[in-house]
Amino acid sequence: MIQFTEEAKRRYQTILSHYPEKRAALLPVLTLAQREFGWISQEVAEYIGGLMCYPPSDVLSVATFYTMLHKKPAGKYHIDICKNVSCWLMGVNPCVDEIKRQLGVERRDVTADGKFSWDTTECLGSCGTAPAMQIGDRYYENLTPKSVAEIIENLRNE
Amino acid sequence: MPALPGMTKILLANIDKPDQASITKYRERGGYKALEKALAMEQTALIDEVKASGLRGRGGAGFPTGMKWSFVPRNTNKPTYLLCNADESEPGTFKDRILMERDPHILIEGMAIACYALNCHLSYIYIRGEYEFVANTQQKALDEAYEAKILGPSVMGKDFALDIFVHLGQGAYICGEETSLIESLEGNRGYPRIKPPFPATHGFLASPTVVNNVETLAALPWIVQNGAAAYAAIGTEKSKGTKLFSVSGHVAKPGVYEVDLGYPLLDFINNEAGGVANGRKLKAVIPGGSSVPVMTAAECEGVLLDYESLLKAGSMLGSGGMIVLDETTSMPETLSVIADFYAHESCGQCTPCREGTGWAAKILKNIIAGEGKPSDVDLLLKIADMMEGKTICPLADADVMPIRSFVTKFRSEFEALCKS
Amino acid sequence: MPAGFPRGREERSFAEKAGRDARAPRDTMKKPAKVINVRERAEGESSFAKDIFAPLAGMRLTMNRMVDNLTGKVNATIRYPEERRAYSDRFRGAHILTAREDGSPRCVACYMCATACPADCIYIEPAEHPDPLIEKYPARFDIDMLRCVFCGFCVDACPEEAIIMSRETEICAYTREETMWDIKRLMSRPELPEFGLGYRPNENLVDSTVKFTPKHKEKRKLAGRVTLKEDVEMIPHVTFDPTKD
Amino acid sequence: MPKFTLNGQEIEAKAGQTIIQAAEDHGVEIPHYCYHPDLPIDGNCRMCLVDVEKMPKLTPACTTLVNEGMVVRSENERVKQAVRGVLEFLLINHPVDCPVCDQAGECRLQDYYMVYGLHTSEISLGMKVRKRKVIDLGPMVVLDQERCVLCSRCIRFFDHVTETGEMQFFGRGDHVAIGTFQDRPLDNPYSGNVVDICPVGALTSRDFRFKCRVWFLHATDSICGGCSTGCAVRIDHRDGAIFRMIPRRNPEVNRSWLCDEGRLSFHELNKTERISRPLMKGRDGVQAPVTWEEAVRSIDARLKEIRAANGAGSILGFASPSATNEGLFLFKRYVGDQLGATQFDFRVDSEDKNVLEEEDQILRHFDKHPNSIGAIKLGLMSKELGGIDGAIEAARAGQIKAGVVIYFPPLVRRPCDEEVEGRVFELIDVLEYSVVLAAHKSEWQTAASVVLPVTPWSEEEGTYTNFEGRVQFAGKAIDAGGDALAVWEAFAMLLHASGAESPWMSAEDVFATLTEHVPAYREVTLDKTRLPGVIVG
Repeated sequence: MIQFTEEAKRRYQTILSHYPEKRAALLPVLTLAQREFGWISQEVAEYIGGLMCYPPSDVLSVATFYTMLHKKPAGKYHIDICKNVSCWLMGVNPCVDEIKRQLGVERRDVTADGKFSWDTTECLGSCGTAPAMQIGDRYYENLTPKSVAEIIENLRNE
Repeated sequence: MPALPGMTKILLANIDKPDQASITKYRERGGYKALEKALAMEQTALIDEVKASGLRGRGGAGFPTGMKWSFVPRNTNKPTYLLCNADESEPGTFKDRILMERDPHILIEGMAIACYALNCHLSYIYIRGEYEFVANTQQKALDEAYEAKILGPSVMGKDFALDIFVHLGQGAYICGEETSLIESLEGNRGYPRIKPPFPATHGFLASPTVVNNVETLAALPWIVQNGAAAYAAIGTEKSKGTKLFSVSGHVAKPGVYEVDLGYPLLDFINNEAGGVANGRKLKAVIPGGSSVPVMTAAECEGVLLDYESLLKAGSMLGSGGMIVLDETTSMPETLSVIADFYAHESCGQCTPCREGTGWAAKILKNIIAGEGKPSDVDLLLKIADMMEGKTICPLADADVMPIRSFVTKFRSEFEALCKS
Repeated sequence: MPAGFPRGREERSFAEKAGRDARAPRDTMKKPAKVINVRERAEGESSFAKDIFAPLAGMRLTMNRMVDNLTGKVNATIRYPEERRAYSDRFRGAHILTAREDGSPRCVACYMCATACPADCIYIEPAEHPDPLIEKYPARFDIDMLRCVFCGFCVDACPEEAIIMSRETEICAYTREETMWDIKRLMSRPELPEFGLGYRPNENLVDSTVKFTPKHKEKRKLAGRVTLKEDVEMIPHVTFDPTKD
Repeated sequence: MPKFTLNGQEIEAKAGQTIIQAAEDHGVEIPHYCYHPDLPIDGNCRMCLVDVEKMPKLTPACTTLVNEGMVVRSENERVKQAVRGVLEFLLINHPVDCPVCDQAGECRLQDYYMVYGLHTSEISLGMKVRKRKVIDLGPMVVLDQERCVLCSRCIRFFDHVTETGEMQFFGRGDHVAIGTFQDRPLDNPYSGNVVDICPVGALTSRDFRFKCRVWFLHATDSICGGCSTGCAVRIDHRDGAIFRMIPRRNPEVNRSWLCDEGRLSFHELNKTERISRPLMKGRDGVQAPVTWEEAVRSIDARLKEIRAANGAGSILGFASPSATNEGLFLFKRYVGDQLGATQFDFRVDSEDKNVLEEEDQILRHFDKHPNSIGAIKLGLMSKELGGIDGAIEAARAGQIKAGVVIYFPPLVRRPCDEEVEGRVFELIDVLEYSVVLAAHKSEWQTAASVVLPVTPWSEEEGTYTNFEGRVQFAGKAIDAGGDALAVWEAFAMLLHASGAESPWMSAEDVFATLTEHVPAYREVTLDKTRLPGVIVG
């Protein structure tokens, strides 16, 4: 049976305090849960449902609506690379191929060492500095296949 | 960003100054003066001021802000909410990000003014999940503001309580639509609501709610400070004030620029944005984010950057996310990328959008793969007709506009692909 | 009265009753009829030579026929049952239930045939199929061949090409029970090579899956002999692959 | 009362009505999937788009309130075009597997396609979005995600009617699918309703699955015999066999719903063997088949003997709260008026107490007999006896010698039924002479002097009076096998045998006589007992 850590429980309480109604806190709580457990498994959905007194189907339904909540395990570093207009115009496809070559897994799959997973995403809002990708809460912009390789290399060695 | 002569700097005035994000520097440069002034004013007077300024929603729809505010019923027993729409997901748009990243306090000040005008004591900034780092900057700024007693139980010592919280989205373009944003904020799937009832009366938790774009709110301090007349003096007679344009694609100097509304489109591309990159020729421009009709180079001639002029030219100002396409670009592929985006972001609530966006995207994929039938080109237009104006929210229409404009204006390219 | 509905008798004009065009001018009716005297004409045309040779001309045809028959140039009768007439490709004989590639019936027990059947001679008992993509199959599918009127409606109604017809006509049995054909009987048809396929609206689909190959060259071609490959008893078809997504 | 124009005709709508409701009231059907009269409005299917003057876009009729002077068109070319478009969208990813779909024949997709669509599909098979098929959701429901049009009726049902929220949307865009968490079974006493409200073949009944194609079925309007709520139902039957029971809409009783127990209650009728012929104990004390005439004549004679010997007070009339009002009325007529008996009751359990007790807030009542109130109103509950136990006591004490007993076991079985039947057996056993009217062979009849085969619910027409005193008419769906007669027929024969006039040719006649003689029913006519029924004082 999974559980929030004490720290997370405290965080959960503060989140609740921000909203006039409990339901409104569901999305932030799911975000917190993802940070805690890595991804929103059915187990997690059930736990959150129990915590907030909503049916698990309800929680999972919300989770499946938002693309940033992973519905399957993700790597320690999850790479989201933008494939939208501006990034595509500035040549993102070679970078995507480079990522695939570097990690050797298809999108949404996790590398053997569990360190990486990647996915293409829609506009990240850095069209001016396209192509761009996001790892964790960090943006990497003006990508080239070369820079992509370097970034992944650095993360590997961390 | 380089400040260019002849253009009023309202939002980006201090954007490049060193650590503008800190409250001390922000105050040194005249920050929170407007809020003080506003708090001294009558709430209704404040709304009239905004009305007089002719400020229009900068999120895309361009609805007059003052009017939007005046719809909010006064003295109801329900609380009023102000929601700041920072769910900036329109492809080609990244203006709000710059503001929140570099000058977060201008937004806080703007929100505080709006909240005071609307007599609202609880407000949220709905920031898209990808902008987590931006949200952190914004949060830091908020904490500073709380420390400085600018937010909290009494705003700047006045008897007016205000709390502002940051709410992170988790990746859904549709949540940029106001009712969908409200649903999402309530912790549901981001399904747009059917209007009426409008958010102004039944919004967040069925209470009166105003949803404003970051850029709109950020313009408020200047308006309050320098007066509506000064703001109205800028721009054209229907489109007043300045607008942020975020230029991307095949231009030499992509980035965010602030220009007076009514600035010539081509001059803007050629001068401010440094012209088309690598000396190539201009093929087309998507002036206001991916969901507005594309304009051919010829159509851009003599078009001004304001709501009316662009509408007359068959396109829209939208969110000001300008995407420039040079001669080498393949229009079918560009459209396919755009269509994929809408298929991916359709919420799936109502039928025409759910099925139509996906179908169109698949057909375009086929065409690009060279497996398209000649009839597919017309089928695309048919799907566009079937989708348009039949849905709850404008997302389907946002998909229809590029499809129709691309296919009609660059039909030969599509047909060429279909033949092979 | 709906449009196009014939008017009642009493409403018809005299001219119409007489089968004439009511709008035709009167004088065309007044025209005197031309009188032909047949006797005169016959006398004019006849001659002695004609009277002599006409019968001989007749005899010639008879003789030719006799010679042809004696030499076996044409044979009006055939040696049934060793030989059979060629029935039309759309002949409606005994039914065939077609099969999937794995040999299971292609029928999904949708009851369309039973619904269309005017003789009410089809009895179906559906069951749950383990494969969710097939979902439903007939646990029982009986046709009462004595009740069947061979109208072919079942074939028309079938959305799956699961039931088609053969050219088989000889459905004879010693007991009534034998004339109740069940799935097995309807699907595996050793006598099919003898008769060949009959009515099947979607011919190209069905035929594309069947091979017609003569067993061996016969010296004298028997009339209307259709031979199927001996092992072709059931008509396979390819199921749609759902994994393509 | 706003007036508005619909397709050129002036229509008066009720205040607060939407266009679709007003149109429905005036017989204009606007195509729809997500709209349902008993569910909150969602407006997601976009089928009900109509053309309203002074509105730039087409607007959904299910969400738009009728305004005074509104001019609405639901049949012009613009609307038809839109509806055709939406329909085509709904069908592009539909697996058109009607041959194996139980909904075929009553499917909204099929219906509207024949009216509006008739287009040739332009999507290539490879493009179709595939989803999961044949997902088992418990004892009542089978889910097929591919056939779903995502109208969210089922989701709204579980959210707002049962308020359990088992079903939800999952995913986004054209991959949205409905389902339960981890395919958990719907363990919910009302889950069967989602099968009815599903406009397409996405949710089909586990019980009815593959049993019969719907176009072979004949429908009979009836009232559920499962409990004292008296939900309006439609019995679908073919060749003398009931295949399914689905609710009819009665806004004043069951809205559009029916509980699963009631839905499956008809199976109870075929679980045990029927009594095909009247049985009578010979001198050897063995029950042997006789004709109705013989049976009736000897019953009447025997009862009269007993009355002569020990007075009318020694005859007990024990009714069944599952019999129709007509049956009970003639029962009272014969045993009471004709034989002069005073001892009546029907309580095998504490029906009179829990007839009003709700098992849940939605439909079900604890009293599993459809006509307890009817029995009470006909004066079949005597204070001094106080139920079957009192009757047994009286019989033991020898005050009661003979009894006429009707008993139908409840269609919705309860654990206590075994024991109840034990009591009935005891009563019959202690009686010196007992006439039993029953439908099914069972242990408790073995001691009876005479057993008369009568028809149970669904095999005779008549009226039932539900917990709130609402009289409702239930039709006859199928014929009873053997010599079984309706209860009222049996007593009509007995009355005839005992010399009283019995002019009744049908349950209708009996009901007419009933309304004359029972004050409570004076105002009621048979037409009034059809939907929504009429409440009697």
